[in-house]
This record gives sequence, structure tokens and C-alpha cells, in this order.
Amino acid sequence: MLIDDYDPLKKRMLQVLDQEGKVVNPSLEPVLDPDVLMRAYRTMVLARQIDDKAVILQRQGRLGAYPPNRGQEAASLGPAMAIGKDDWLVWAFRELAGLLWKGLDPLRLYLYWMGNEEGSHYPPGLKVLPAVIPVGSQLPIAVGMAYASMIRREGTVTLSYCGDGATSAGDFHEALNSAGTFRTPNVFVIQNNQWAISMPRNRQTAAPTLAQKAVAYGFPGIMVDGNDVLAMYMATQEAVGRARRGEGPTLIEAYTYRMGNHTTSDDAKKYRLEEELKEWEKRDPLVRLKAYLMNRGMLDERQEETILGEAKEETERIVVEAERFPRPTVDDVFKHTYAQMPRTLTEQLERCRRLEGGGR
Amino acid sequence: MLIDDYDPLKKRMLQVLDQEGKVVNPSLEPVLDPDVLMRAYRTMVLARQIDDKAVILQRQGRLGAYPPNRGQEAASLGPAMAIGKDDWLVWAFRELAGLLWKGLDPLRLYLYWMGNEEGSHYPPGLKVLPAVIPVGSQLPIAVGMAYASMIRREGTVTLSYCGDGATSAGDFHEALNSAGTFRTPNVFVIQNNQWAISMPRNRQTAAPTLAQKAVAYGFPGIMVDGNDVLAMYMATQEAVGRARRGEGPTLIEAYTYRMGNHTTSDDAKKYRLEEELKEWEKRDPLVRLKAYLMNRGMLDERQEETILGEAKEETERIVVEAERFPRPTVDDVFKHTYAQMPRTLTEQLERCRRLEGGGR
Amino acid sequence: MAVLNMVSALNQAFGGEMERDPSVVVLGEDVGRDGGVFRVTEGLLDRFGADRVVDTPLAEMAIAGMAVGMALNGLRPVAEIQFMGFSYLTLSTMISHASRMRNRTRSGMHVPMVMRMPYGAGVKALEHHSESMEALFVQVPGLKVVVPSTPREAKGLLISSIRDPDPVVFLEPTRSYRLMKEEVEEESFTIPLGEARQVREGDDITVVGWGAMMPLIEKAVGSVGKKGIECDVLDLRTLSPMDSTAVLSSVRKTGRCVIVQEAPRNCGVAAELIARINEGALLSLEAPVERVTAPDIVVPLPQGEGHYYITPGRIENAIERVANF
Amino acid sequence: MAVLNMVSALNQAFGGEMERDPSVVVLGEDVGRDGGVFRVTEGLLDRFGADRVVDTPLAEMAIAGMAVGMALNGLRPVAEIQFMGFSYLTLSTMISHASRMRNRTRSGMHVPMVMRMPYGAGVKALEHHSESMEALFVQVPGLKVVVPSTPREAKGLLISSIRDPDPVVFLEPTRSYRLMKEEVEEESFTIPLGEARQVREGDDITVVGWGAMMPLIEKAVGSVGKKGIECDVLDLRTLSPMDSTAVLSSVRKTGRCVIVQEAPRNCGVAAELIARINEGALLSLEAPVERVTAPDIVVPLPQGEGHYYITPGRIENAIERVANF
Ligand SMILES: Cc1ncc(C[n+]2csc(CCOP(=O)(O)OP(=O)(O)O)c2C)c(N)n1
Ligand SMILES: Cc1ncc(C[n+]2csc(CCOP(=O)(O)OP(=O)(O)O)c2C)c(N)n1
Ligand SMILES: [Mg+2]
Ligand SMILES: [Mg+2]
Repeated sequence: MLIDDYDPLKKRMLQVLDQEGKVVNPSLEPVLDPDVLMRAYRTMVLARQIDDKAVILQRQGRLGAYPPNRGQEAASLGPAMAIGKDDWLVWAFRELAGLLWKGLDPLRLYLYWMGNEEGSHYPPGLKVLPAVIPVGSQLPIAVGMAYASMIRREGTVTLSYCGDGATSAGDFHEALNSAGTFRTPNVFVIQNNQWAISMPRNRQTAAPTLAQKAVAYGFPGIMVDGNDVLAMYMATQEAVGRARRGEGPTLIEAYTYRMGNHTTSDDAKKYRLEEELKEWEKRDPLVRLKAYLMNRGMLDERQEETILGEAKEETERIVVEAERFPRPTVDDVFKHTYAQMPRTLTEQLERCRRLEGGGR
Repeated sequence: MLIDDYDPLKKRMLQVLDQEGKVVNPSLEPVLDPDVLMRAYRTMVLARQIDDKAVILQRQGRLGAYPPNRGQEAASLGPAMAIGKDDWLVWAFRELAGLLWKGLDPLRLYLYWMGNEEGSHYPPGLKVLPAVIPVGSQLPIAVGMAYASMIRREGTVTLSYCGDGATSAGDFHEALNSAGTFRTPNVFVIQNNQWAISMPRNRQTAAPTLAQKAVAYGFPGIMVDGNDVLAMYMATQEAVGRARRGEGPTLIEAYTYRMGNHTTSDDAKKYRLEEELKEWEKRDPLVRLKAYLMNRGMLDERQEETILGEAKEETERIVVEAERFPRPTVDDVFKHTYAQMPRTLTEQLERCRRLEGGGR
Repeated sequence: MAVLNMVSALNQAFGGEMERDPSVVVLGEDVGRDGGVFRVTEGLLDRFGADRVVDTPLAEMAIAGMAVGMALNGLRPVAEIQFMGFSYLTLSTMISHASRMRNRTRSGMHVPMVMRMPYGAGVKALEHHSESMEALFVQVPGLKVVVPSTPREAKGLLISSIRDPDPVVFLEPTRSYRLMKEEVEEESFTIPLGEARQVREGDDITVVGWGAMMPLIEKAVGSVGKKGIECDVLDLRTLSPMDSTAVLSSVRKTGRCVIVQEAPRNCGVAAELIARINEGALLSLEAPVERVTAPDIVVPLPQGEGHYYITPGRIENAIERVANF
Repeated sequence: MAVLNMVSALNQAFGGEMERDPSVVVLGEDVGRDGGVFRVTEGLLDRFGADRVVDTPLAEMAIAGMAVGMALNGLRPVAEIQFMGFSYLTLSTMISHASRMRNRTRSGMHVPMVMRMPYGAGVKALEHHSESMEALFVQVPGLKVVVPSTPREAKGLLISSIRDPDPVVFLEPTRSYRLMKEEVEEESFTIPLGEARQVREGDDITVVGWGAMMPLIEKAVGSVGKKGIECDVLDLRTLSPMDSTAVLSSVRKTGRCVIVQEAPRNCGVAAELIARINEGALLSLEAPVERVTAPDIVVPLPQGEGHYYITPGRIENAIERVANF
């Protein structure tokens, strides 16, 4: 088992591909259909496009504060590739590539970041929770969801993400400790992107790895090269297998990097060195997967261009659709507070309607 | 270092004395003045008396709900013996013996459990926080206290206690993780008494030991026989040394047992087996220290009787004093909300006074 | 029809609902083998098994968060918090998730959960075991807050709360758990949320309360009745949404009102009721509305209780003062 | 005397107090190198060092708890919570410890700490970044709650809060951080807590607000002034303890009152003020008091903001309605 070989206390990190896309450890190379690999690549390219465009839109005042994903595409995608349609995906706010894989229409994401609640209105059956802003608070929810699946003997799992910063939060602890106790089918992925706004990873905890936090909960942890989508896939696949077999939760630390600012309101130059970014740019997860596919003869320059072109088109489509999307009416902002609107709220709504109509 | 030899992942437990009071490992026997050892014994005997009496008083309706300490005397006393006058002691609610050692007048404890806030009014300079009921919430406070000592370069430490149940709380995690990050001079003692009300230790966490939770925080943990006062003393002494030298916090799991009910409102028979209690009664910490002292020729039956007699007398004294102690006046219950009473509160107080005086 | 106290009535409500709907689960500290510190969930573990009667680690944030997750994934969780004094740990989850998931997702998802807890004073308890901070929850849009006052009410309201599609905070008056018994139908029945209960009719003055205050109010109202003051008594029952319509129409009839609130004064439910009376029935008022509340201080430990708690005498005073204004 | 915005005024307050009193420390997420997400603590790390300007892990419970511990052990901590939407995580600590340590120990110990946070809406922010739930804190006996409305006020009130022997929750209106500038004395000065500020005198109607509502009120009051309605305007400044005396004497003079509250309606500060007016000045009222508040719904994301926020026009409406009642 990978999780035995890569016990975090051994200070090893699971890696399948090196930056040139060469397989470091052939026995670990996943057996994936070429279609699947190509879809993974397309997803990463699309995620990168949507992400870059969001930053531009924000600068143009067409989208609100936005947290860039650049550099973390593999860390969110690999785990999503290892779950099925009936499994739940619980994200934080920087998991674009994983969401695309899971089937979320990126239009919803743009609507969300443009400040429309319709952006979190997902089709029934998608099995994705909306973005969670209070850091770490998605984790106890993910445990409850997994618990529900478990007692129904569904054999489904709940995959959740959080950041390195989130590991300091009480919610993280209570969730993982409870999951360990109940042996719920949870897979916990930490996107350790080295920063929580201006706080570097080593100011977040004195533990040398985040994966070893699993020791506190009595279940396995594993540290994975988060810029290596195959490694992330392999680790998650094993964790998902354990969960499905009733062996309980697993903690996966994806060692990655936030190449952009924390959000578009942030300026990372204030607190981190340019060189660090330069180093990590060399480890770009997209470049690594591309190199692997090229090495395997599955991708050439021309195809690459087509894929990029398609991603750009798709991005343009969602920009247009999102900007055309109807804005919330006064009824919309009131209507979903309760299943049935209580009388006081109806009165408040009526007054608002009256005021907006120019009345008093 | 003990903490290296007893790394919790090695699944060893530090022990100095066996139940017959024989030294298991002579190299670990602390060099303690006979006076100190005798004072420790007296403290344990007194704690046992005060504790038993509290249960009786509660049954007679003379004291409120009370959490018995029986069986945990060594676990709270040993650590307290390893700190100095200028160090802080932060307790939960089941640390009677440690508090007596630190110098708290047990009268205050009776007043507290009898429902008088004067019970938490300690003399200035005692360096003990009042009892903390919300489980685990004392721990972030203890980190802040240690932080303050640290930046003043005082060389003092903050010793805090919590229960096994408390280790599941978010407060525990945020506190220990922060302490690890700041390398504060904290010593965290978990009194693992195997139960949190009706919840056995193994339903609290899947981690095989509580000491190993320290792995998550990047500082050492150690599991200690909590019914062995010398082992508790030795472990804490080492932890205190580390803290004073700026080497950061240590987590100590005291493996002990709550022989009584959770509180006088609880009936442990409902959820735990009589045999378990029987087993642990054989490991009574008081009996163990007595045997050690007798083996060393420091204590005989006659002295033992004297000590018991003195403890009974002292207990009677505090019963009498506590019952004679003035009850809070209406002014008392209002006066300490703010340093200066705001106008609205003065009005509320005046109305209360008026009502109590038979007015309207 | 059996004569039950509130604990048994609640226990019966659980039994019925868990029989009826396999998605109902119970979770919290000591709710299983121990049956809860007040024995409300006694026997449920044996009847419904450990999957559905879940003893949790000591972790209130996880209890609330897990309940949200269970509710989102097809269950109807009823979480127990051991005392209101520990429920503050759940506020972030209740405010940020339980109360908002419906609006956040434009009703794509919702959170049918109940969070129950004992609240209130008068049982000579430790610190943090006597609190009445219900307004913390009442302030939160998207939550419902329910407080039963009698055994039968407790059963009907708990069943409604469990069946409600929205998150409900269900506050059980500790003092009333075993204070009184009344006849309670064996079978399941519901009492609609959001409707106050008319306890007694009278034309002279409106008296509003909820939860543990109702028995005190009834005493006081009995005494002033002997002096010829006829009270219109309302048990608010649901603090959110608040049935101010019932209060306003009573005040329009009587012109006078006393509100009895166990909680401290500042920004409590009584203040909100007064604001609504001001807005909707000011011109009917023949006297200032009076609130009988706790003072804005920390609940004293048992020896100081006497200076703090509301007594029937204090309520009587207030009624007479307002009636004779 | 420099002309400063609120961020700079607060920064200056910190500089002065940290110079003056070595026990003052600042802690929170990103308060050091980054200078805080709104730059309030900018430059303090370089001036006062990492011991006193403490970048913490992402852990609000620990931030609040550590502040309590620091205060108990001789420091004067000023904790920053990044947005009010994350402060609910601190409520348990604030309620159970910060606010009670003095009473619990009969003044043997006390907790001189400040917990600051930006609050309120109108900056097109993400979910949880626009909340105004101040009444959660106002309800808690033993806490003080302060809300400045201008740069100079912010400086004077923050200095008073830091020097105050009791725990203070200090709420900074996000919207006003850089909205306006005014002359602020270079040196330190204090503004007493618990006293409302008379912003403008008038005989026709009392208008009460605080924080980010003040600039809106001033606009509205200007407009109605042109129509001959003279407003007596009060900036409440301290929500707890609340200066109801000032409000009551104004209402006794004008007989009319409008209260403007950014927060949702239920159990808010406006309700409490109305209750106190009812108790102390009902007979002076010539019209029902009106509250202009947010509705009892979740703060909408930016595209829905327009349906939610209070505008000068809404305040104007209310003033005219009450004045002409
Ligand atoms: C409970 C809480 N506290 C503070 C914040 C403000 N905040 C937003 S993101 C962030 C840092 C998160 O770091 P990390 O978990 O590593 O995720 P990343 O941003 O790196 O993806 C902070 C402090 C928040 N959203 N929630
Ligand atoms: C936050 C919180 N939740 C629940 C309770 C109720 N309660 C009191 S003691 C206790 C069990 C504590 O177990 P542990 O930490 O092991 O301490 P012990 O009682 O065994 O000394 C519980 C659940 C509480 N006091 N605080
Ligand atoms: Mg991060
Ligand atoms: Mg225990």
C-alpha cells in the first residue's frame, strides 16, 4: 500500500512524474485510458483559462474578489479523477479543476464570483457542495455527509478539500477526529499551497508535514507531490478504496504552490520572495502533464493548440452567459430564507418592493 | 531524555513505581527531599478526604453537583510538584491534589462547589486560574498566558490540565497548534481518566494514545502512568525544563482512572462495568505512594494515622468555614460585571434592591 | 393517554418519529448508552441501534457541522448540545451554514436539522448550566427557534421541528423537565411552528412569556386574578418566526402588556416584541409595556440565584403596575 | 494636525499606544508583515517587533483565547478578527471567559483586551464579509461594544478601548475605512466609552445611528432639513453600555424618533432602544418610533446588494413619515 510506503513520519513524498514528464517510479504509474488522460489535460487547460480570465475580469470590474488557482490544478484534479459520480465533492474555494472534472458547469462558478447566488445553485444529483468561505468549516459537514452515506451502506465516499491554513482551525480537528472515531468514508485532501494569505506554511504549525497530523486521529496520512496529477490520482484512489471498503478516512497532503495572489485584493509581493515563485513556476503542473502526454506520444503541438483554442472559446461562452444572466430580483433575495416565508418576512419584502417601486 | 525514550509511537508508558511501591527503574527515581515526599503524601491524603467529604455534603444537600477526584490524585499532584511559585497552574475541574500543592486554600474550593463566586477569588500572586467548565476552553488561555511570560523573558511556565474528552475539542487543537508554532513555555497535561461522562476513551478518538496527538503539533508527547506520582513528577520536570530553556511545549498523557461517578449527578453503573473499576482500584495512586514511603522507611502505620487524622480535621475546618461564609448580597452579584458600573446596570441593581426590600 | 413529564414526552416524540422515518438520527454527547444527561434519549440506542443514535466525541462544532452534513445528505439529524452554555461553539456553523444553505443555493439544498438543548436556570447548577441566551439564535435569519413550556407542547413541537424542512433550534427549559406532568396523546401529533398559544383569556392586560416562565406567569396571573385583573396570557412558543400578530391583536384589545423573559435584558426577545408593539399597536397602548427580565449580569452561582431569578411575585408586581398605570 | 482616513487614524492610535505602554500587543491573522488585510496594523511589526505584533495561525478560537490569557497575565492584547463573519468562532470564549472573568473571580482577575474587526456591507465583498451582527455581542453582560463612525472618533475610541480595564469588542465599519478624511490630532487622546455623540441639534425629530450609518444619516438629515425638518442626530458610539439617557432626553425633547441600524431587524440594538424609549419616554412620543434596518434575511452577494442596503433615501422617507405622523 502506498500509505504504508509513504508514512509521513518517514518524510517521503509520493511522486510519479518528474518535471520533464518522465515516470519516476514505473510501478506507480496508473493504468488510465488515453481518453481519460486527455480529458484530464483538457480540464487543466480549461481551468487555467477560466482562472486567468477571472483575474482579468476582476481587474475590469466585471467580477468580484477572486482567489486564483494557478499552480494548483493537479492538486484538485487528481483527487476528483479518483471518485465517481455518486461520490460527494466538498470544496473550499480554490478547486476549479476538480470541479470541472466532476461536471460542474463553469458558468455557475463565474456567476458565483460575480456575486450571484445562482452560482451556487447546482443541478440536482451533481453531489457537489457550494464554495465554503469560513476556512475549515466544510470539514465537519463532510464528515456528516460521509456518515449518512455510511449508515445507508451506499459504498460512496466524500472527498473534501481544505488549505494548509485550514489545518490550524478547530473545525479541522473536530472533523478529522470524529471521522477517525466513526471510521466514516472520508478522503481529506489538504492543498498545501505553502501560504495562507501572508502566512507561510511554517508559521501555521510546527509539525514538519501536514500529513502527519493524521497520527493524531488514528488513520493514515500521506504526503503527495501536489503538482503531479498522477501521484494525486494514485494516492486518492487508494484512499477511496479504503473508504469504500469501510476502512475509514485518509488524509492526503498535496504539496503544491499558489502561484498567484491570495485573491485579487491581495499583493503577494508584500510578503514573499520573487525567487520562491520562480522556483515553483518550474514545477508547473500543467507543463508536467503535457510533457508526460507528449512523451507517451498522445499529444503534439497542433493538438495542444486546438485544446487551448477550445478552452478559450468555452471561457468566452461562460463570460457572455454569465454577464447575460439575470440579476437577482428583490423576491429572489427574500424567497430562500425559509421553505415558507414567515409573515414578518413577507411584510418586510412587501415594504422593500414598495420602496423599490418608488413608494414609501 | 525521557521524552525520547518514551516517544508515544513506541507505545511505552513511563513508570517509576509499581503498585507495591517498588522502583521499577532505579535510574528514573527522582531525588526528592523526604520532606517533599511526605508533603506529597499528606497532600494526597487531604485531597482524598476533601473529595470524599464533598460527595457526602452533596448528598446531604450542603454542596452542589461535584466531580469526584478519587483515583486521579497522582495525575494532578505530580505535575504541580514540578513547577514553582511563579509558574501558572491552569486547571479544568478535577485537579484537587495539584491545587492543594500549589497552595490554594481548600476553603475556596468548597465555596466554589457550594455555589459562591468567592470560591474563585484567589489571593493575588497565587498564579492559579479558576475552574473552567467549558471543556478544553482553558487551553488557548494557557497559551496566551505562556506567551506573555515568554515575551517578558520571565523563564516561567504555564502548566495546564485537561481531560481525555477535551482532546476532541477544537480548543485543544487550536491551543496546542498555536503553542507549537510560537514555542511557548506550556506544559499540557491530559488526565486521561478513560471516561468523558459515559464515553469511553476509545470512542473519543481512534488514535491509540493521546500523547501521540503531539505529533500533529511538532513537539514531543509522552505517556505516563498517571497513578504513579513519581513518574508524573519526572515527566513534568523534564517538560518544565524544556519550557524554561525556550524549547517549547510538551504534551503529557497521564494514564489514570476516574474511580467515582462523573459528577454527583451521574451514575457510572449505567455505562461501565464493575470489573473495570475493581481492576483500577488495585492501582490506587495513594496506596502506591504509601507503599513506596513505607518501603523507604519514611512512613509507618502510626504516622499514617496521624496524617489521616490531620486531614480529617482540616476538612472539618473548611466545611465549617465554608458554611459560615457570607452568602453573596445583591450588590455582590451586580458589582463585578464591569470595573465601573454602567448607568443602566445601576438602575437594574437599584430596582433589585427595592424589590428585595419589599418595594416594587 | 398517559400522564407524562416533559422528559418522557420528548422521549416519546423521538420514539414515534424514529419509527416513522428511518432518516431521523440522534447525535450528541452521551445520548446513547447514557440516554443523555437528562435522559431524554433514554432507550433509543437499544431500539434504533448505534447507527442512528450516535454518541459523539466531545466536540460541539463537529456535532453541529455533522448535523448539517447529515441533513444535506438525506438524513434528519437531531443534535443534542448538553447545555446551552456550550452551544456558543456551534454558532459559527449555525450562522454560516445551517441557516444559509437554502439561500446560498437558491433552495437547491436545504438543512432539515434540529439542534436541541436544555436552557435556563433554577436548578442550582454549575456555571454555564443555567443560561438563557436564546436571542443569539433568534437574531439569525434562516433559523427557527422553538421553546416548549409543557410536556404536551414539547412533544408536539419537537415532532413539528423534526419534520420541518428548515433548521430548528429547540430549547428545553431545564427547570420544567420534571416539574409538571400532563396528559399526552400516545400517538404522534404536531403543533404548528410560528403560532403563539393562548393560555388564558382576559381583557385587562396581555402577559407574554415562553418556556420556563409560563408556570411562573400562571401563578402570578392567578394571584392578580383574585384582585380582579383579568390577563390575556400568551405562550410565544416559537421565538423565530415570532408570532407578533397574536401579541399585537391581544395588545390592541387590552391596551397593556407585560413581557416576561428569563434572559438578560439587552437586545432580547422582549425588546423585539416591544419594538413591534410600538410599530403596530402604539396607539392602543394605555401604559408603557413592561419587561420582567434578568438583569444584564452573568447568571450567579446557586448561592446568588435568589437575587437573580424572576419570581411570580415580580411578575405580579409588574402586572399590577401596568394594569393600574 | 494631519488629515487622515479611518485606517490611518487607527494605525496612529496603535502607534501611540504601543509606544506609551509596552504591554500593548497586537495579534491576529496577517497583522504583521502584511499589515492586516485592511492595512490597519501596517508598519507596526517593523516598529515594535514580532513579540508584540503577532501573526497567528488561522485559528480564531485561539486568537480570542490567547488574548484572554495574555490579558490575565499582564498584557493588553488587541486581537484582530479578519471579518465579523468569522468572529462567531470567538463567541464561546468571549461569553464564557472574557466577559466573565471579573465576576467569576469577584474582581480578583480581569481581562483588559480589545477584539477588533471590520463589519458591515457595501464594499461588494464575498459572502461572510459584509455582516453586521453586533447585537450578538451587545447581548453579553460584561462585554463592551464600540463602533466608531469617523477617523477622529476611531482614534479616540480605540485608545479608550485599549486603556479600558474590561473586554471591548471594537467594530470598524468596512465601508468607512477610506470613505472620508478628517483632521485628527497627532497626539493621543481619548473619547469616553458609553457616551453618545450629539452630531447635530434639532427640535423636530431624533435620529439615532452608529458606525457606517452615520454618513447616510447625515445625507438624509441634510435633505429633510431643506424641507424644514430639523433633526437631533445622535451617534450612539458605544452600543454597550448603551447611552440611552442621551437618546431618551432627546426623544423627550422631540417626541419623535428614527433609529437606523445596518443589521437585520430581529432583536437588534434598535429594538433595545425602542424598548427603553417605551419604558422611559413613552408619554413624550407623538408617533411610533421607526426603525430603518436590514430585513431578516442573509446579506445578499453583490448583485443583490441593491435590494438590501439602507440608502439615504430610505432614511429620509422614514424621517418624513415620522415627522409628519
Ligand atoms: C475562519 C476564517 N478565518 C479567516 C478567514 C479569512 N481568510 C480567507 S482565506 C484565508 C487563508 C486560507 O489559507 P489556506 O487554508 O491555506 O487556503 P488558501 O487560501 O491557501 O487556498 C484567510 C485567513 C476565513 N475565510 N475564514
Ligand atoms: C464544551 C463542553 N461540552 C460539554 C460539556 C459537558 N461536560 C462536562 S464534563 C464532560 C466530559 C469531560 O470529559 P473529560 O475531558 O475526559 O474530563 P473528565 O470529566 O473525565 O475529568 C462533558 C461532556 C462541557 N462542560 N463543555
Ligand atoms: Mg494555503
Ligand atoms: Mg475523562
